[in-house]
Amino acid sequence: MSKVEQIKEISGVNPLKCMKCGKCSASCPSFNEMDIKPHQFVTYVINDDVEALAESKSAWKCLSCFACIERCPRDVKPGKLIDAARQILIRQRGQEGLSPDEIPALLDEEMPQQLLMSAFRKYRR
Amino acid sequence: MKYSYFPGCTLRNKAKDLDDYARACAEKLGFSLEELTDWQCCGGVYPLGADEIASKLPSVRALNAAKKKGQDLVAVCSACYHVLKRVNDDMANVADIQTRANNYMQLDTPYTGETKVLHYLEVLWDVVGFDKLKEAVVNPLTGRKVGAYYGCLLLRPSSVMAFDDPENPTILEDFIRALGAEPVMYPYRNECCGGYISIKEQEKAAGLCKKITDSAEGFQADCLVTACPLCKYNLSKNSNLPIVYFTELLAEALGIKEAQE
Amino acid sequence: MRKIGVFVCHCGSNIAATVDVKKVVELALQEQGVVHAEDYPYMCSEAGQVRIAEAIKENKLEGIVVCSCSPRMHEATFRKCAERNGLNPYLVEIANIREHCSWIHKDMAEATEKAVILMRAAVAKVHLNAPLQAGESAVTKRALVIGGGIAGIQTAIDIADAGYKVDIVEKEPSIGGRMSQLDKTFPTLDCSACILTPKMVEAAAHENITIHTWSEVEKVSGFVGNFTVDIRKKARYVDMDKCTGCGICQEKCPSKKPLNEFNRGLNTRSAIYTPFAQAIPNVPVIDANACIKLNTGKCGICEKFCQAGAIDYTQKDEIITEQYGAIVVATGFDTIKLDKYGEYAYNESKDVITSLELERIMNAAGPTKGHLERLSDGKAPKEIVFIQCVGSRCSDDRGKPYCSKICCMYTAKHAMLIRDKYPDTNVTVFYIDVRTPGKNFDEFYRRAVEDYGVNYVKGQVGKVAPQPDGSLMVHGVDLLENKQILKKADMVVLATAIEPNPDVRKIATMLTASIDTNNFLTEAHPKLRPVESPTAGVFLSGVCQGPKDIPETVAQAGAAAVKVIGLLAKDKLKTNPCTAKADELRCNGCSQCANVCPYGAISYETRQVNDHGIREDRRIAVVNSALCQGCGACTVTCPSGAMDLQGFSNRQIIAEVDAICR
Amino acid sequence: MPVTENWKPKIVAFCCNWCSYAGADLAGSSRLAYPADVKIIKVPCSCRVNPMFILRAFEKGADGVILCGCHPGDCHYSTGNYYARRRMTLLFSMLDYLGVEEGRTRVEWVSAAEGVKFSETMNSFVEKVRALGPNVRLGDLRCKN
Repeated sequence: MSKVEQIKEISGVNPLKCMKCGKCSASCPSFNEMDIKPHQFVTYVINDDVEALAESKSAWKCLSCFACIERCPRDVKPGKLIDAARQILIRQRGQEGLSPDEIPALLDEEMPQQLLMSAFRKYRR
Repeated sequence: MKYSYFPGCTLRNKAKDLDDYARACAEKLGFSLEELTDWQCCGGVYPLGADEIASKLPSVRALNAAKKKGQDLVAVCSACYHVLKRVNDDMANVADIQTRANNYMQLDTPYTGETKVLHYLEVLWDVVGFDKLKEAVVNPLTGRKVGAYYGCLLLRPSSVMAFDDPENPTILEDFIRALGAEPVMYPYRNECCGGYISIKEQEKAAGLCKKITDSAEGFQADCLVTACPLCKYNLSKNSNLPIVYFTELLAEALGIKEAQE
Repeated sequence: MRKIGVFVCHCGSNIAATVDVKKVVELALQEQGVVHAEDYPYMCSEAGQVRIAEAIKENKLEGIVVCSCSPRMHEATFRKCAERNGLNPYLVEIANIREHCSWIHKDMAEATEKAVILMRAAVAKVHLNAPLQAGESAVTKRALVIGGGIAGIQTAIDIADAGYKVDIVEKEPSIGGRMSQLDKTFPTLDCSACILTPKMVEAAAHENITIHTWSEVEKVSGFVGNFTVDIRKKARYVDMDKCTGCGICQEKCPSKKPLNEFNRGLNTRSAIYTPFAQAIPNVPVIDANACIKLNTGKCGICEKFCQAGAIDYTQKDEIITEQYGAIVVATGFDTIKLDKYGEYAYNESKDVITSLELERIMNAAGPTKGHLERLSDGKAPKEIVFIQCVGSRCSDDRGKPYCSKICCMYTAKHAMLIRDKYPDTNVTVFYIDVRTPGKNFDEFYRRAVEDYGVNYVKGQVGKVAPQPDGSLMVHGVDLLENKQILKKADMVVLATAIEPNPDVRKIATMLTASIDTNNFLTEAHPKLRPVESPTAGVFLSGVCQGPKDIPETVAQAGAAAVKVIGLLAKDKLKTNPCTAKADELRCNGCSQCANVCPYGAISYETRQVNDHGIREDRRIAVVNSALCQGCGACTVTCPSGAMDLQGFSNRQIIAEVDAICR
Repeated sequence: MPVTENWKPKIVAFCCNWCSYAGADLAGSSRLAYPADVKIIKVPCSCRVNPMFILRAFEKGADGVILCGCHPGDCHYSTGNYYARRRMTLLFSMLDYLGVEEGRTRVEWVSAAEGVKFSETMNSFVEKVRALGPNVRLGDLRCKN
């Protein structure tokens, strides 16, 4: 299965439903940190441009706040596509977004367990 | 009324307040939370991928345990509530996940989403009733201007969460009003605080939190209430505005907080 | 054994590419009674029909089967062809091998096999078809138009000008509809009232037009040419004949709380009111919910001040019954509710408004007397943001899947008018696409951009956030610059999707006219019969059929009128001969058929019958073929199997079943 | 009858002229495929379908029979589909009693605008009948060659 097919399968999203209105990008709190913007992400999947998606930082910038999923008028769910791309990255060894050695330096006194759990889920297998 | 209770990892230590007050207030309001005996962490985030089964199993176990007890399952933490409710929806409506999860679990009878997942606030709203809650208040928070901070996880995606209007929710405002305080409406109460990103990108989270707290302060809020330990952590770290758990506010109004202190 | 001819159409390649037509012909010739079979590229063409004609004559055919497109498309064509050539038109059957076969199957062997079976079923049926004669029914030379907006008014005027009587039924106190609420019209910017009012006056003054305002259609029965309609004339509490329209009652009325519907609820009106100054008729109505006198018995101020003595608190709703030959639906549209679009803060901020509300604000008779001001604080907005496609083009459950069609143009109009009148006000339009197909439409939009400096941004808005200082923070995106935009605005205008008037569902049900999933009325054919409903005698005018602007609405209104005139010009209509018929030997007069008949077409008479030599008087069901519409409910209900439906008899349907299961 | 791999069910679909037949036409013009096993018989209204027709179809070897009409409230003749619904409820319970599986019969409301629904309905119905295999209950031996 091609990477794009995998992304479609994991996300369960049909990117062809997109009408390119940009409401996802207008709603995205991480827009400025993303090199490939949410609405572009959909187009990249349509165009089968996996290399660009793999090199992009965007997969690590999505906060899973679901604002794009909530507001998308076409039920495209860009957030699910981005998360699927992230899944494909972390399923390849050496591609994780966080290594265990980094963690001690990041901890602080008040940090809730929930943050560590969530971060592990988002950054690693 | 007895409910199965899923406290979640954070409520066991860093957010002990959230948990203690929730239980104490429940007793005072006439319902009780029976903690599931061997719950496992929900994972903090809902696994979005259609093929992620293993990471959904802890939630399925909790849901099935509640089903066996014949009770609704209550969570206080927004993230636990979010994950449990969405996994439950998958188990009820997504045939592939349902089959594969049940294959793993090897239960006597398959679990197909029978348990009702409730947030503590929903119990207050639907079962206790905010009018009854108002009557139970001994220490009304008169004069306090409280902003509700919903964040993402309680509300979105509304098609599954069905918690409140995803853009203009009112349940926390009604709750604040029932406690005698004045709710402060501000537009960013459902915008993201940054969530897990704060582990690696503090500045990013700081920017998002500032937008939220500035807006709340602009509308004259004295403090914000939240149901999520991670939201509380992010917001507190990046603002001087007091951020409190909704259960703490509840305990204060019910006169439990002083008693415990 | 009847002599049957089978004609297999290629429909170009539509059928022949998937169905082996030669094979169908070959196997048709093996069917009982089939003496002739042939295929041809276009059976419906002149040349195709000539072949049918020749075959009928040469082979003395007593029935024909055409294997072609849906009978909804060309059954009438082939029936006429048969009739011209001396064959009763009801001895024609269509096997639908296009829509039901070649278009949905890919495998040729499979499609051919199915086509053959459909052909066999049609052959089996046509052997049993009876030659039927269409009856005749008279046409009531009067039309009903439901809805008194520009669509209804134009249709009524056109029918009336042709010399036929027309009644308009309008549920509001005045005719005029949505167009009367508009300030200016695109692309010419002429004032809406200035071009509409003369039409309203013309309709009111026309000797052939009767207008029932404050009235609703209550019940419809009958059929094409002969509809009977009950109209509820709601109590107005004002005598239409006595009232002079002086307006003093409205001035003096102490109940001033009700929201003014005409101004989209942006201000209030009195309990006795005419919706707008140019209302027709210029006779007020009393809002019974708000009237102090009607609710408490006290007050009576309007009566006291009315010099004409026109106020009548004792009026009751009245039902009138009228006969019509044709009915035109012109029920128009409303904007969708925005409760599900919380991100735009429509319910949270008074300064977030719909475009229709902006029309009222811009209108001199509106809540702000035509001054562009914020409804929250009365200040003049300096920064206005328009958001397009709010609720249009959505595939989620919040909005509508269709394009509302008018929004791009009216937004350009609003933007241009604002920039013209208030040059220091900035206007930004967030759009997905700008759709301007129409005469002088794109030129109009370009003028907004080039001459008036309206800032068009390709992208959508994710959120409108009311700020502590009363402004609105618009969180949008510019897709061409690929950056998020934060724009502080004083007013946000939402190009809200339009939807058919919610009442249309009720009306369509009464008329048994079909309606689509978006509540738009369905046309008899989407291209070739766009102003007719599939229900004979029911016609469509304006937005009830689909989104339209004013010129299109007026054009369609005229087209609907032409169709009505064509119907009313006939003295007699051919009736459907596929009606029910009772076998007098089997009928036992039990009345069960009459109980299920929706048309009251079945009555009973006592008649002498000859039952195998025994003569006796029996009570027997008789079907009035002018009233029977041929549904067949009675045929299944009949316990003795006496009732049968001509054209769809038990034997015919069983023959089809047998052929399919063979 | 042994189920062979090439076995194809015989399915009769009664469609009312105003809604469902038009819905089937729309499925066709939208090129929405469904199995060729389905053969449509046009009736003016779903209420024209005599339970006898359905028994006849099973007797003659049909493996499934589906009746499609206008949505409740939308019947061209106002009330026909209500009669059809009541009659079919009775008939289907009797067929069930006779051992004709529930999945072999179905009533579905399909409007003229629901080409997608028509196609989806036929696909799911055929799938169900295929899973049930050939109908052996009411087949009249006299009808076999």
